[in-house]
Amino acid sequence: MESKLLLGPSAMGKFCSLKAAVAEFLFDGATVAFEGFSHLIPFAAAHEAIRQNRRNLKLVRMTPDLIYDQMIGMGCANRVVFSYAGNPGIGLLNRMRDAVESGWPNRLEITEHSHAALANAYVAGASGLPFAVLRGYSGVDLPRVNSEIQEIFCPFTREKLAAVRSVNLDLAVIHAQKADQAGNVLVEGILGVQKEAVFAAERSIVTVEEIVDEFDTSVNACILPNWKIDAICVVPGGAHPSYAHTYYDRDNASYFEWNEISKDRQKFLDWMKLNVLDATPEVFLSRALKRANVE
Amino acid sequence: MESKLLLGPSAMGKFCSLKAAVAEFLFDGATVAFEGFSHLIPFAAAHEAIRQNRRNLKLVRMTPDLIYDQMIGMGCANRVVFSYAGNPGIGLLNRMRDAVESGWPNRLEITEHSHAALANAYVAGASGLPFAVLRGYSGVDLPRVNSEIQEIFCPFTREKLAAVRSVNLDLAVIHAQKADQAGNVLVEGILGVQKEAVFAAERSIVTVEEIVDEFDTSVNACILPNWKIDAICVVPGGAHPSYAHTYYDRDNASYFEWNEISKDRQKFLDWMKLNVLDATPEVFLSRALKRANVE
Amino acid sequence: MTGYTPIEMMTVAASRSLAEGDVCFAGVGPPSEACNLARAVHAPDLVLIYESGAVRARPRNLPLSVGDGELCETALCTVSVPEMFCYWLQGGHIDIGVLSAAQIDRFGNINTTIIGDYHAPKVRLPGGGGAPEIATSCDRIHLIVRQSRRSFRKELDFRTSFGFGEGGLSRSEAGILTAGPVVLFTDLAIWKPDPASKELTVVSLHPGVTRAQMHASVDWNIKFAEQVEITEPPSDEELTVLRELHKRTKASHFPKKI
Amino acid sequence: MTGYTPIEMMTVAASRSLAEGDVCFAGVGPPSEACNLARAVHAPDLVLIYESGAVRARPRNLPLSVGDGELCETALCTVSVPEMFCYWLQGGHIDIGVLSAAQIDRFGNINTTIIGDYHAPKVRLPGGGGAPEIATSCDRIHLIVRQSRRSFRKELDFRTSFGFGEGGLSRSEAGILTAGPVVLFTDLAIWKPDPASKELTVVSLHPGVTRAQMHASVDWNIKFAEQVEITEPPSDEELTVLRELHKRTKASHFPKKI
Repeated sequence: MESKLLLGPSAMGKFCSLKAAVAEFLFDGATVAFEGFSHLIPFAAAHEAIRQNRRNLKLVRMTPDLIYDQMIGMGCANRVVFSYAGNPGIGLLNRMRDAVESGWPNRLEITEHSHAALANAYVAGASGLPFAVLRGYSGVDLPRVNSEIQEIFCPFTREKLAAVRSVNLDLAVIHAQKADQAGNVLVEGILGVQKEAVFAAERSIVTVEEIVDEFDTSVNACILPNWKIDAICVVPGGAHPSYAHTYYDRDNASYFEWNEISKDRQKFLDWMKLNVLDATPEVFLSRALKRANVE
Repeated sequence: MESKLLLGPSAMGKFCSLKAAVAEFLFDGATVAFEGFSHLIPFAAAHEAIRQNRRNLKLVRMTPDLIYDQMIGMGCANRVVFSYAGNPGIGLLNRMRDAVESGWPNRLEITEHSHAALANAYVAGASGLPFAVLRGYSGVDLPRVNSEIQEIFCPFTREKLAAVRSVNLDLAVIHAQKADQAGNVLVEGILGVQKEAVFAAERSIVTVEEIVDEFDTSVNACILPNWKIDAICVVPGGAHPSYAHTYYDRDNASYFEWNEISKDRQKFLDWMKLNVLDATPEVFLSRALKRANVE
Repeated sequence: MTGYTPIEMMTVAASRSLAEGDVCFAGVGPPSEACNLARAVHAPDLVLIYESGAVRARPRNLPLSVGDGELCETALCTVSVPEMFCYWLQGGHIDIGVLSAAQIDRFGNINTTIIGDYHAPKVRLPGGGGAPEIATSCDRIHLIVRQSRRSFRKELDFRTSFGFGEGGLSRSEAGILTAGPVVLFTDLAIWKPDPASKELTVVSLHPGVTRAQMHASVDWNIKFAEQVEITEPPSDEELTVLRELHKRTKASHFPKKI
Repeated sequence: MTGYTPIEMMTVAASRSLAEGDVCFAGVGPPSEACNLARAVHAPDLVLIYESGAVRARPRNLPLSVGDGELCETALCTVSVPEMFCYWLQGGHIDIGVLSAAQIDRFGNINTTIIGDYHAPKVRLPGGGGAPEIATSCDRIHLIVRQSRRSFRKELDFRTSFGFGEGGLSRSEAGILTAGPVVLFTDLAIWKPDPASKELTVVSLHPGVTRAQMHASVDWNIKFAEQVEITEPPSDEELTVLRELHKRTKASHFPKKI
């Protein structure tokens, strides 16, 4: 039984409940990224963090999306590092707006980048470098309001470029399609910056659709190795209302609905109580299936 | 016929003979990389360049391997940019040694890097940056003999790091498994720096094992898009004595034999006349099959 | 076809500017709509690149987000987001970036970040996303923005992405080597930069649009080209395809529940 | 088993230093040989990473190059070479780098670049390859080098990869935060750095090796630990597996022609 051998003693504790994983690895004040670019957004894990009432998180994410709108609205965060804070194709993030514009439920600091810069900052973090270089930010205003953007000069051509501080995380949280018995994780489809987030993090939690004996995929697939992963939690549907390529589609209707729910503080709180605080990770499967592949 | 539509007028001329491709896109004095890390080394294309008697090439390759040992010995190059000049697992590159140590058949300048630095320099070239940053070269001698390595300081932490000038190519030449009818190219297995080389180059030539109607592979496969490729030449076996994952194995015996052939100038010249100058790209298929998958 | 809306005119006009074989970086919303209309009507081989990493995506519906599953499923391949921004975009391998904006000024600089003061915002907009580097790394930029006094501003509240800066040689002086915004499509007109001053100049009015309407919807003193054309109205085919696209898209956003 | 060669002793000793679960960056030649012997004998879950991009490769034979097909075919996954060097190695995700050398000095600095002057070389060696950054990015380094006066040099002709520099705190003063060479295996002995001076010190002699042999094969004044052990000779299993590995490897290098 090769897979048993591979598992090893330390890997055994790795397969655990989402509740246990969040309790062990997500601490108040942590710098944490719940990543996933439209695809594979780890909503179930974020909801668990909300239930466990985490505070003063520094939340990093290219696209805060509904997942951080919810965490911010519930008072989990005191800073957001981001590059596009919209409800894609629909509008704004009303809870994040309320925090930035009116300090509700608490004051929220922001560190704002462009996508190119933040993606590069993740790469630098994953690569053990303190900064990244990009051909960007020329003649625009963000460098005036973000001190984590500096000028740097090419030692060969003297050309001026932008440098950004690397992303370094206490914890990366992602959702993926599959883990194998040894605790390696397969991500397929839109890959976002998930590999970079895990490599840039001290610890990582991965929720997965399922555990399989073996990945049946390309030799060049995007696989995260078991020694970079601290907890694997089986949460089918755990990316809903985002989606999991080959498992279920994006629930666009929920994204539209969110625009209404999030406009009003009380309506938002009521929704969160019903759908998050009083719920468990087990609800995600039915939510995802409800709208899966019905086109 | 969607594939016909996709082909378009400009793509039509893209499928051509290796002779025509080298004649059109490889000029004397060019900075060129024939890339492939042990795997998919474009030997057939290099032999064509030797037959067409190219001169004063600046040859870039992480591992010069037999392919550049042959080009250097035949007098094609006046500079090699590299990071590991050995016959892997066997010994040295005798023709490159002869050029560096004794100037035969001509004086050869070298620009030497570590793998990490040269890989990063390719990435920078592919990314439109003039330099790359790495945590490397600390306390060692290469920076003393290569002015394309400089110090750079992190604008945030003040840490000292190494900067290397990016690789920018006139031409990238690679071998790949498959092209589709629209002229896109699929690379699978050990990927090396082929994508980086093509993206860092003005022009590119790709030899392939075959043309297929459609790639039957992962959504995240390594695919080079048709607008980055100037010529596609079908040369089955074109990587021999290197190999093509899922087509044929590495011909290790030829690598051992080369060690003997290359030790003597006349023996080398005789071998090149028989196997390269008097040969054509068509010989590669039988060479590759001779030792394919016989274990 | 009897009628069409100004927004339909805008999308159709923008779609016509994209030609067979162009490699386009398509932002979500109007840009993606114009790109997919072009692909459906006259440029089936238009190559659409989305910042989510989808290369040569061929969605049947308009994606709601740039990371919709259909983009990946129909793509030639999907790369990681850092690879997309480093190799594909910054590497200079994209012909046209198609962008929208919340605010635009006469030099094609755009704001998608904030209304009001950055540190005490009136409205916190989504921010730059891919736009700042799309605006400087693509060979050229096509803009699509609805005209209104709120959005066509003399002074931007925040410059998110660079157009021509203060005009003239600002762009090259900022070290940017690409062409920048070569055309702007609105619901009323088509604008192009003056070759020297780089001020966006009206070159075509959509059918029925008056100069008074133009002045009323822009916060600065508009320049018109010497010869102002009248935009060709949407053809039956263009309108039919566009409306069909929207219908299919809406159906896909609200699928029947099981 | 009756006899074994000094080289076999070297490989076996090195293989024992690699433990179940270690993540190892394996250079080609003796390092890869020791890693695969360890995997075959006592550490089936040893994770072997090759600079070609193969992650957790499990070759049946010893690869001739670091890019052999068998590495990719048996790997968990294969990444691009830049990703391997940036994310996996430089990112600090590798426990042990196993390296060999043409020349080594008393502080574990190594030369694989040149014999003679760099600009007028006597012998042009292959160069650094992955070694310079393996030597500084892996948590710790295990060295495997055959002892001889030609290779164990008081002064290196060229410093390709950093060990402990001039000893003492040289390594951390150079800004390198990893441990460096924690052990050296030769065909005659096992060496470890002195905790303070960082000079490589003989801690174990292979069975039958004399101090005179040691002095004769090293170009500097060797330090011996206060208590020098005798290395446990290869077990029957270790030798059998090692020889079987070589036999299979040789057969794979010279397959029968069709």
